Amino acid sequence: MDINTKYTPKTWPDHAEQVTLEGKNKFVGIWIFICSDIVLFASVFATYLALKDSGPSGMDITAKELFGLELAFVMTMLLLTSSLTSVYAMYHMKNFNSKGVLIWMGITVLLGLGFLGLEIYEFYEYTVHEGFGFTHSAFSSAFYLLVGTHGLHVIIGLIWITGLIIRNAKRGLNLYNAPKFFAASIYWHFIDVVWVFIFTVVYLMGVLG
Amino acid sequence: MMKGLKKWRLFSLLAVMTVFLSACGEEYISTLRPAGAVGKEQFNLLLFSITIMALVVVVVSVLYIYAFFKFRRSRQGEDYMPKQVEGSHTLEVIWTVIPIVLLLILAVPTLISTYKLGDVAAMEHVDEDGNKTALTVDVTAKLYWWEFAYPDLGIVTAQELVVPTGEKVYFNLKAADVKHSFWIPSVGGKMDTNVENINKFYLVFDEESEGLKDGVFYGKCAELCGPSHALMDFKVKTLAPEAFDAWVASMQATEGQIASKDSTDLGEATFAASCLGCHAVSSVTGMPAGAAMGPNLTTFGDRSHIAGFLEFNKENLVSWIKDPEEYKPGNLMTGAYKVGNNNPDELSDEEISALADYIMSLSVEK
Amino acid sequence: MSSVAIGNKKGFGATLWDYLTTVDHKKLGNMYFFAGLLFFAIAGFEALLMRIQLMVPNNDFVSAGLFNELLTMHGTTMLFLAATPLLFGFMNWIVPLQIGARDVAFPFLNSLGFWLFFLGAVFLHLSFFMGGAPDAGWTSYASLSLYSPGHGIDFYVLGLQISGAGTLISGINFVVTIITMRAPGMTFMRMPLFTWTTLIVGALITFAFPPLTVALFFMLVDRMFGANFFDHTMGGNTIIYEHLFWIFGHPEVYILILPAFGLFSEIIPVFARKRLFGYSSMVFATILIGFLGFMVWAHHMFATGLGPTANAIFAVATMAIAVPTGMKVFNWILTIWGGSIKVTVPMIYALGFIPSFVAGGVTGVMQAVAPLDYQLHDSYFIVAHFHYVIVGGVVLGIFGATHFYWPIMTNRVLNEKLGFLTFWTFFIGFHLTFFIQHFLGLMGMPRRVFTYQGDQGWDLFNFISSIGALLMGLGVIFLVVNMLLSIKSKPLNTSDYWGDGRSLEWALKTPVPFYNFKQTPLIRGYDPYWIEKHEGNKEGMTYAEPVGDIHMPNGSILPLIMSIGMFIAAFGSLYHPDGVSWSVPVIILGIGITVACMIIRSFKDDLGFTVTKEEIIATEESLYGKGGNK
Amino acid sequence: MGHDTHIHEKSVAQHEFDRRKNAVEMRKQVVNFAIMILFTFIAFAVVVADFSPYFIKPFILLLAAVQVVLQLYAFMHMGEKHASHIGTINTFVWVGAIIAFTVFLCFLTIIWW
Ligand code: HEA
Ligand code: HEA
Ligand code: HEC
Ligand code: CUA
Ligand SMILES: [Cu+2]
Repeated sequence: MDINTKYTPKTWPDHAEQVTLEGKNKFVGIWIFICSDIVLFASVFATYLALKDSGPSGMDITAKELFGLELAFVMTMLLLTSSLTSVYAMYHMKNFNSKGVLIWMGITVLLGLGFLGLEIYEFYEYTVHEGFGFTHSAFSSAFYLLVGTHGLHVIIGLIWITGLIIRNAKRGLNLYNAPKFFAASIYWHFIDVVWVFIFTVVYLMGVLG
Repeated sequence: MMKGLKKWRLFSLLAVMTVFLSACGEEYISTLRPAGAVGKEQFNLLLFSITIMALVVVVVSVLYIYAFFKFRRSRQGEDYMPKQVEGSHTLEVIWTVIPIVLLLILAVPTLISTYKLGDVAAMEHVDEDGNKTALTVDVTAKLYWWEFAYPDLGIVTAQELVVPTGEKVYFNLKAADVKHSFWIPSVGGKMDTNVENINKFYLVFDEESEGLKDGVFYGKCAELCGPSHALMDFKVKTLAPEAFDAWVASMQATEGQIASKDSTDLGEATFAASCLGCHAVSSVTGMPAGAAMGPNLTTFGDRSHIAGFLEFNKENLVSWIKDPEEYKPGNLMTGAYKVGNNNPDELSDEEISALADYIMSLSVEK
Repeated sequence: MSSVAIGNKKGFGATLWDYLTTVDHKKLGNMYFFAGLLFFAIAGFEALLMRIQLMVPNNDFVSAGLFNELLTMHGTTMLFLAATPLLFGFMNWIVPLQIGARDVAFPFLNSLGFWLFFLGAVFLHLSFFMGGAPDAGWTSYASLSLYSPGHGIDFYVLGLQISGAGTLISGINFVVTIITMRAPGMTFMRMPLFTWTTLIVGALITFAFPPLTVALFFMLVDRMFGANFFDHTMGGNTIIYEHLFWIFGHPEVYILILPAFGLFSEIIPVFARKRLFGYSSMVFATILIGFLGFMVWAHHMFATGLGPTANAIFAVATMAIAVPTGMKVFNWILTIWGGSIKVTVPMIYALGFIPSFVAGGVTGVMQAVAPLDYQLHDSYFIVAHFHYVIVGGVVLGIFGATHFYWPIMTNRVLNEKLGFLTFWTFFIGFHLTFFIQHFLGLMGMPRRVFTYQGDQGWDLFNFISSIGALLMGLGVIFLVVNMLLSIKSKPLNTSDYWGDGRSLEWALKTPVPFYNFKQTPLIRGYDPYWIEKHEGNKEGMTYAEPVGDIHMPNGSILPLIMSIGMFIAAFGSLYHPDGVSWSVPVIILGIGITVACMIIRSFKDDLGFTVTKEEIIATEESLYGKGGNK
Repeated sequence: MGHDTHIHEKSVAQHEFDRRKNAVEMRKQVVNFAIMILFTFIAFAVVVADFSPYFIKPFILLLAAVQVVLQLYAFMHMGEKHASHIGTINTFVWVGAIIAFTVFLCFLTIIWW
């Protein structure tokens, strides 16, 4: 594959991200990685459920009292929307519109940053104002580790996508970077998938008690 | 006819296996010479499964040795080109179905026994007066020693479990520091003592331990728990029900027994000064199970071993008190007091000798 | 870039640099193999020390604390740092050849995987010199490992975390390679069994390592950053650790045994000169074993007190695994049935494997009988079981495959006489060591004891067992001598060394050029090379393309530097609980190095290089003389 | 590796057709997105509305499951037949999901006290 080949919208192949062997490898590779991440999150989730509300004798903070829904709702909306914007980016990639890819990826990053900001704010509130720090109890450790692992994925995703944007801002689309954008977008969707479970299991079911 | 023959083979195999296996090991520690209903049931499962497994191994080996000798290249000729067969559905089905059948046969007693041995409902049964009908022992495993409390009898002992024969004895198992596992090989299988919950199970002791080599069954810690895991042994004394009741009565009678600082006995006085903080000399302590810092020494004179594994004599006891670390690395008695002949706050040789005499005299049986 | 420097001798510095930067699957295969061998010797040596200590009752050859360290390091090293890398060595070497690929899917990650594994392993072993090795057993159960003072457990957690990341990366890499890079015509159902087992093992690694990562990470934050996952006074629960560990741990044992099954499935047909019997059922059984492997973890926890329902379910699920395994055993026997068996060194390993493994497998089924396992658990019976399956299965597989693939890997051959001598010493030693341990267990001897009192009826058997272990050590020494002698011997420059090769790798002439096949072969059926041979194809293979330019990946030093970054970060967090001021900066520095490498990597397009047709022809001639590979 | 890409110029008609196809597909994605948002709303709403937990818990879990399947098959293209090796990928994902689910279920039922 030649990185210098210049494409036009007309010569740009369908499924540009998968026409080269490297592209196929990236595509399959990111999926297998996601499979392993599924089990990773399952383990952390299972631990969270086992340790929910448990702490030293006399612990007074429970999920029911701790969690609010407003913030979780806003965060969910931000992340869901960012999923859609990255689909838009992929749409523009299909049409060989590299500007569109960059812009929509950029919006995705902004939404992701918003999500991350709210998450940090939430952690700050819990730690400082509620006295619910990481070492407070088994429950707090499990909570921060579960949500934090997701947050870490968000951070990695943001760095990755930002890197791609900076790196490819000037060179347009080609068969070398198309798979990279595509893999990053799949990864980003996966982050959203995990969040769907987090808001359901941690926040919604937490509020139910 | 065929069936009869097979059965006959199975039984003779079983018989040979029984004879062979039960010749193995010492009576007071071997799982192959079970001395209680639970152990017997597990031994029977062992025989049963080992028979099936022997059958499998024999069949595989015969097939394989036959194939190997028959189809050597030296016999087939250097240029012989075997037929390249792909497989055979009939054979596939046979060697899928037969193992499944064997495993189903094995699964039935497995399931029955699992539920049977896991059934501790009787622990909660009470008679008309509200007294528990079954004997329960609270076992607390601690770094390298065992505490046995009898909550319904109000007594505590350590290192040597005393139980009556002929009835189900129920156990509440718990660890005070790290995880251990409670195992009396010749009486029945083990169960872990966890730190966060209480495990329950039962054992049955059918034989009196009187006639055994040291007069006791051997118990082991079966979960790695630190440097002295290998030495975290305990002993089990099984008594006929009347003897057990007598033992309980004399244990209960030690209520209020205490070592006094003002005693004329140097051993007792030293003990009261240096040791009483951790070691009780009364079996009725009123402490919650697992709270004691060191083994209860009320029955020390009746022990067969020191610290669970050392031969019981004064020499060993003196050396133990002088330097427990030497015997059980990492134990929690080390460093709790000072040994030496210089300062008044150090235990001198004379004091230690007196101490040894004193604690060896503690007994409920003599 | 396209250096055709093969043939002309390189200086030491250049060779070293080559190995530090290589992404070639064959060189990485060598590196995995020799690193694995090194750790096998270390761990085996630790085993010998343990056996010497246990030779007689009340021995004081090693202290209690040291024994626990040896025990832990023996188990950990053998499983993670010896057996796994040795198998990875074969996977790296053979799988791309078997499927006709030029390299693996992600050569850069392949190298990263190796370096992470290796530096994690080195980190773990540094513990011996830096205040004590881990001492809570290879399982490192939470209550004891939280209690354990010093840094031993921290070394364990961090070392395994790093090398585990390497293993995970390599596992995913193999999966992708096998999915996307098979030569034209190589459908899934034409893949050789070793490739199949590698695929399934890759999947097992993909699914099993995350729970280990999570468990170790919980342990890490508990010990180093004050979290409370396993501290029961703070609401934590140590049983979670046990579950997570075994959700990983049980698949791990199949990660070890499945490749060995694959290797034997390659060896047996060659020396029986007969197609593998029941290929499709072998594939099916492999998949089934892999899948069921995830449903049985609690059989290691029968004595934990999960209650009869859990024990019953897991007991039955465990027994089920005997069925697919049995299918495999019978298929192997039926492969030699009606064949023409030549007893070579690889074959004798295969022949020794069958009864040994079956004996180990059936004791596994006995342990699956939950009520019986209350007696067997944590006794020497378990030690006997798993050494029977591991040594009798995995180690015999590795040794057999070493002899089998040595001609491809080194272009030399191992001495046959010495090979047989190795086999018999090791094999007899193995049965002597471990058969008798079944009885020790039944006679009430717990495992993981640093000593035992005399007169419990165990003295003689322990003595015999230790003698056996010494014999095994002798066997290993013979093997090492054989390898050293062989390296000095004359190159073979041949193909199909054993004469009855069936799968693709035997079509290649040795030494294998760095691009493997100069033309991608066309696969026309199962056992492609056998097919071509028996249709009288003089070319060796039918090819899918004319000789043309070959595109190959560039080497890179970055994987090594990235791994060093993780290594440095690990030191920072190791000393974090000591409250030293430099710990956090060092963590940041280490991670910074790694991230910087990633940024460099992503900001420099790595397009690989092209080997032109002329260069290929020149290489072939320098390797095989005029005419090249014919 | 490598020489598997040659440049192929589409006809105008083909090009126009592909663009339209992409646009239609994108509209479908927007609909999918709307459904997800709707589901999220419903999930939050039933919790806020304080129905019986016996109803809410399974219900919101179901909503979550549907959302996830939508994400996987719509946004992440798991349903696209011509994507490379998608069958194998599907197998892997579902096996992963089954394993994850088993772990989950066991922790919630038989192995926990
Ligand atoms: C390569 C490694 C390997 C392999 C392949 C196996 C295979 C099996 N193992 Fe083993 N096992 C270990 C490595 C391995 N194990 C290790 C390391 C431990 C200890 C960990 C620790 O605590 O440190 C362990 C512990 C262990 C335990 C826990 C014991 C305890 O601690 O209490 C159990 C319990 O069920 C078990 C069962 C099995 C079973 C049923 C199989 C089956 O897969 C075996 C199947 C094979 C056969 C059965 C033989 C061939 C079949 C036939 C010929 C068909 C006919 C057979 C029948 C009808 C029976 N193993
Ligand atoms: C791959 C796995 C594997 C392998 C191959 C082995 C191989 C061996 N193992 Fe090990 N073993 C385990 C995995 C393995 N083991 C595990 C997981 C445990 C449990 C740990 C725990 O409880 O936490 C264990 C525990 C264990 C115990 C139980 C300890 C205890 O519970 O107290 C014993 C005791 O006999 C033992 C012995 C041996 C012996 C004698 C060998 C022999 O086969 C070793 C043969 C090899 C050699 C002897 C090497 C010889 C090399 C040299 C002498 C140097 C050569 C010189 C040069 C290269 C120049 N092992
Ligand atoms: C820190 C509290 C502590 C103090 C003080 C202490 N011990 Fe101990 N002792 C222990 C513990 C803990 C053990 C169990 C050690 C083991 O087996 O690991 C023990 C064990 C023993 C045993 C063996 C018990 C048995 O049942 O076999 C004897 C005897 C003993 N101590 C005597 C003494 C004497 C005498 C003194 C005073 C000089 C003393 N101890 C002071 C904690 C203490
Ligand atoms: Cu207590 Cu081992
Ligand atoms: Cu297992």
